Amino acid sequence: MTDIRADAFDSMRERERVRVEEEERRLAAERRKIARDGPKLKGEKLAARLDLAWRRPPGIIGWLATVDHKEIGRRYILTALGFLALGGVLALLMRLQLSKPDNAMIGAERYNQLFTMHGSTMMFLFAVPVMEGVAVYIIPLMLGTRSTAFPRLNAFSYFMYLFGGLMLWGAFVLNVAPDVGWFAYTPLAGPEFTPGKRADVWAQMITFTEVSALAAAVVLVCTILKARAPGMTLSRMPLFAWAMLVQAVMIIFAMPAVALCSSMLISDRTIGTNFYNAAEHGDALLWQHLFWFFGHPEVYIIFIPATGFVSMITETFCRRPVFAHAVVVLALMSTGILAFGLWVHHMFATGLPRVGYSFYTAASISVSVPTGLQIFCWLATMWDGRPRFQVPMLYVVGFIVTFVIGGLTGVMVAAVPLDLQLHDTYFVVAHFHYVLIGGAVFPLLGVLTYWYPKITGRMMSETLGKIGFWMVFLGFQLAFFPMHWSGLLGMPRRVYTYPAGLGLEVPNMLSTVGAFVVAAAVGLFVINGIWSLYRGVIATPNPWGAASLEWATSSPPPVYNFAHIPVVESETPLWDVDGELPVVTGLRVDEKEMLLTTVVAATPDTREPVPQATLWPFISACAIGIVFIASIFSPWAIAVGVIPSFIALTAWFWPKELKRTAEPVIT
Amino acid sequence: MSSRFRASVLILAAGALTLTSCDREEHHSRAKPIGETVPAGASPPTIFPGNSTPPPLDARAALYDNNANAIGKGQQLFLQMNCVGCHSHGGGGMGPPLMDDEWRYGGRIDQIATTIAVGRPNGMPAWRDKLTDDQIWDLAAYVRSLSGLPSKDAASSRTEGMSAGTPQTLTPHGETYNSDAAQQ
Amino acid sequence: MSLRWSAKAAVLPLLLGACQVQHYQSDFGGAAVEDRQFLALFWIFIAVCAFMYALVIIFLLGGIIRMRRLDANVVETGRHHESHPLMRTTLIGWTVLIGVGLFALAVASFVTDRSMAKAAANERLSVTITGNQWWWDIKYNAADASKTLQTANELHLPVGVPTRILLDSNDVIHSFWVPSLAGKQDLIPGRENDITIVPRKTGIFRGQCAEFCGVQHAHMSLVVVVEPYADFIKWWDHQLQPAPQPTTPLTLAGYKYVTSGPCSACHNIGGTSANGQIGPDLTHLATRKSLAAGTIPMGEGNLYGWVEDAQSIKPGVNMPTVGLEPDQLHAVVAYLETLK
Amino acid sequence: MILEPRFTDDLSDLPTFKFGPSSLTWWGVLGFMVIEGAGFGLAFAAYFFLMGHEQGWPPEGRLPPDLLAGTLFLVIILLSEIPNTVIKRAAKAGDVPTIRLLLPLMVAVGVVLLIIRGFEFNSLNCRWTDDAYASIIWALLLLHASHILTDWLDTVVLCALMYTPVAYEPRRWGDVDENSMYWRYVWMLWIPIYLMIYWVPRL
Repeated sequence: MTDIRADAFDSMRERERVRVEEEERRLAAERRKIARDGPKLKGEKLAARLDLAWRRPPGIIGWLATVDHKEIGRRYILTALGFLALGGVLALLMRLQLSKPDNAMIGAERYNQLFTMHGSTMMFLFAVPVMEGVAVYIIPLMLGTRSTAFPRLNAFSYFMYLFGGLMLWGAFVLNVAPDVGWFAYTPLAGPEFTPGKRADVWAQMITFTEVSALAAAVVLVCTILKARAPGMTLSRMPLFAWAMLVQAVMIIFAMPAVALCSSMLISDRTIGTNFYNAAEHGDALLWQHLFWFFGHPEVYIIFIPATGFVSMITETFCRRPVFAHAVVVLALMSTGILAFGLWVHHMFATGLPRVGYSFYTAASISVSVPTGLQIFCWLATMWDGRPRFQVPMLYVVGFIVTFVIGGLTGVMVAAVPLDLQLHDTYFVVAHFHYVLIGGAVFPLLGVLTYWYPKITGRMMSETLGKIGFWMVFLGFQLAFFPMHWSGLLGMPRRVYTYPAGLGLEVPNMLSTVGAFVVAAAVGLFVINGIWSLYRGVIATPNPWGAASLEWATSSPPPVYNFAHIPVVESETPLWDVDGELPVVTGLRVDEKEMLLTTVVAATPDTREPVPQATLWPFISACAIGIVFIASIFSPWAIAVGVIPSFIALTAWFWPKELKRTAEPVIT
Repeated sequence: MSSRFRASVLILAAGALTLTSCDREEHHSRAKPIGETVPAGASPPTIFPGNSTPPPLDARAALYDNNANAIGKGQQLFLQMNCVGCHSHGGGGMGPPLMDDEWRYGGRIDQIATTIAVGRPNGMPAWRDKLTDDQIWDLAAYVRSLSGLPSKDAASSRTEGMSAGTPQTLTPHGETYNSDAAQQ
Repeated sequence: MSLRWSAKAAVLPLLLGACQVQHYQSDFGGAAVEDRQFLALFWIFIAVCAFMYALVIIFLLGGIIRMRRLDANVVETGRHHESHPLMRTTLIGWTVLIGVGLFALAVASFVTDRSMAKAAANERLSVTITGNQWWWDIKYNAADASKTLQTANELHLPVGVPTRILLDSNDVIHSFWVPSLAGKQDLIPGRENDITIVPRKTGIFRGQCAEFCGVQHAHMSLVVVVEPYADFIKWWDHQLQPAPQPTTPLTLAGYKYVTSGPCSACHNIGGTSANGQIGPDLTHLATRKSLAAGTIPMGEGNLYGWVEDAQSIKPGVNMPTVGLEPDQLHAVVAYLETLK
Repeated sequence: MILEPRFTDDLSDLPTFKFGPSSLTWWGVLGFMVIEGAGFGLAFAAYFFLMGHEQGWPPEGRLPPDLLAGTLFLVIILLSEIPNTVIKRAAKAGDVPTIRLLLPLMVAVGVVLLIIRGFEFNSLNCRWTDDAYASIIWALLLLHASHILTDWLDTVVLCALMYTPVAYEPRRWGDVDENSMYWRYVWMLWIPIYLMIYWVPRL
């Protein structure tokens, strides 16, 4: 009996095998007929066919369904600059309230909401996303490829970020804004001392922005490791790509810490767990350890891309590659690793054992060595090159003058005896604005001017740019240098007012004036951006005469970035190419396809189909967003919400038509 | 460019639609207290026989009922004024349980406030002299949240102190988990 | 470039000259061993950092000044892959310089830390400060229980005597910080922190809570009075006495109202029936220099304002608006002023 | 003035899919495994941080979780590695019939495990509101339960996909291969969690 069933089984397998072989032969024949780019198909004809294959459907549906990294990058940057403006307005209101002692312009509760929203907006809704946005736009162009890896995940990441920002600012409008600080220390942020939903809204905003940042980090790591142009070995990779690789890996290790502790805070506040309840064996310091384990790498996650910006601007405007490329790369990596070992310097006043503190003093001081080396390499590049002080280079000089002051005050607050006096005073407020505005916003303004022609096809105005630089530079010094002084005079942070007679009147008034000058300068930058969109000089593909690959394609680049994938033979490709750009050919023309290369040597490895535009990332972001918002009010929202989210994610993964094609296509 | 412009106008319009500010989170530390809860001397009409309509709700009910900050302050006062001594954490003991929905003297917030202010027979002290109206109404808001009358999400899930119920892990298997009132 | 330097140079003296440095609440007070050692270390760090900053600016200016020359290693001259022969050695020199400089600073910081701990070794006075939302509960611990003193918002310290302050909190995290005396330490519920201060200069100083603790974090300050040892003992013994009995009919009416009304639910007045433990101790309220945790100076007008309507001075404070009639208010304030 | 292209070589015969680090989704799955690993690592750190405060762990008088359900879960999930390895090898070899045979088995194993997990929550002998010990144990078990659930849902979708003609595409074998790699990661994580929940309180 068994053998009949056995051979029935064999014959069934036999028939299956024959059917599969016959289908293989049919597909192989079809494969030979696919049109590919190359010497036979190039120039205008190739451009038209590639544009047809890569273009997304028009209209609102297309806008929501796009997976083009350039469109998503532009959206990230514009949304982040919008939140910068909103956060800046909050800063101006705070400065008005603090302009004179015992001011009654803004009440205590409203002021606490203002500084919490200012901190959270700047750190979570502006700084990290704008660096992600610039990277998502520029990295594929700089690496000489046609798209990021996982473009749908990229679109999903933007929508999660947008919904997180809208939820936080929606809550602000509905008078449910968090008022416990961007750090939300328990037990103040705990269920007893912040009743209602304020701290839950903050914690859910963290969940949104952290999911978005992690998704974007995975996209960037995979793009940088797998999608570089052939020949671009790791040692020939531009410094901005190195900076984004280090930043993305830091996000992958740092963001889960804040995800875990904010989820634990929400569960403490809604279902009554006791993680941070000292009376029930919990510990208020557990929150501080987990938050700052994320908190300190977070500020390096914001700063390291800025070092990438400075390296690219310095290279182009000094007309030579950055001095000691390997030293800068090693400095980036060691900053990234050291950043995880020094979070306790935020907790010097919490009474942990003093010997442990001296370890963290040493670690915090040592993390400034790699950054000091990078500063040396930039200065050496200027010394050895012929610097042209156009607007981006001015911002680099402004960065060096400002950031080094911030770095040195950072070394000062790393020492325990000094930090016990300076911690949580306006001295620290001055320190971190020097390293964040000086260290990240100045390079960002410089690099937005630098890559503006590539993104929009027009140059920003040089005169408006120079005026804007001097205003933001001098306004910044006027606004934040006096804060060192008010901090030393005993003004603690997060106070909505201060008594007269402590000598704080003059520094605070100067800071307020300076803040308005900085606001005017940022306004001028935005006007310059909008005006140049219509009136700016038409940009050539390489207006600055730069070396990296993003300047090898037109401004603004076509949907498919490069007609043929370029080949890289040196660190500074466009400077070492004698008139003709070496390229490889053979990618499909009728469907979206990109080239994957090996991780270290970047030799061509496989041809990867690029997903079509699809609405599912947007729909999944909506479904998961609703689950996050509803889970503020009841934990059952998670149990119920898993179903629609699972359906949306499955539909995202499920191929549109279930038949085999000559070469795989992701629809 | 145009579709992006249209999208941004749409978003701006939605943002501008500022809904009425949610008053559940309103801090209202008023300077002047609103008038007396109960005119001195008059006993509150706590029982409404069949057809007579209940008196209109006091003006302050809207400020305190289901207001997260009032409930939070009430929770702290409940511990500070040692209401726990008789009512324990709402499970009842010498005093009646407050978590159930039987209210001898009325379950509306103004009735509970009156009960706290004038006291009740069988041992409920009069707090009118010891607590101000503000505090009495905060306590009343918290007591109502104990029985979950207003929406659950305005009340906080726990205090920063010892948790009220006995840990389940101390009760051997099989016995149902119940509040410590039954334990005593 | 010169414009940038002159602007920067103009701003600095304007700042320093404009405000005379008060020693009442500032890191430059130097009224205790800890703050003096802070200042010493602070100036060492400022000196080393200024030197390093000068080096960076000189290097930067060098790069800017040389921008015009023609024989640079740039793309235009085809030598962009070469670099100045001395640059490598300068890099190594720079690294060594940074390493040595930072190592020296780390050692200086460690030495200062150890000497602070040594100076505060044998404390002879123990005080327990418990943080509450927006005021300080101060308890002087003594060997025999009858001598322990409970007061609030005003800390008296004997000059020259190392005092160990134990820090705890009843609600959220606060931070005890008197800049003229010493660095800050957090008051964390469920943790026993401590700080030791060795005052060297007598005088009145002001401290402020330095960890965000809620709506009125800005008004949670305290007055610290450093006085000679004899005066301190006289102050302590006086504070131990119960509150003086009211004599005039007005203060008697005030006494009656305070002990029977809502005040007694939260406040404790030694020697009377008012023994609430929730609010600050008022036994010798009139001897203190400030009201509402250092927010307003002690005075009859301020007493009227605070008792009548605390919310308008410190909105959101836990002291409720009692709603006194004018005559009751006069009586209560008259009685409070007798609590010397 | 875009530079004229100089054609070097033609890549039209490059494969469209390779197993292992050559495939993009392999790096994507690795990225998410590292993210979850960082999250679990910090949850373990929180567990030992809270444990560091106590004289006894669990706090005095608390009963540690019952062993039965957890150990049963461990045994079954370790046994499930056998079909998992067979599926992984079949995926590498492109043997679709074997994959179609064993994936439903993995789905069934997933269902059994989820049911046992329900009993585990019941055998913890504590409610998450009792104290920090109970909260962190419930958190660890819930995190791993969500880990099992997401991978089980992924296996269900993959199993459905393998029953369509698309199953003969090499990319789909890569998906099956990575799903098996992820399943290995799931039970590797269960071992430290199992020890922390069931055995550390008994030390």
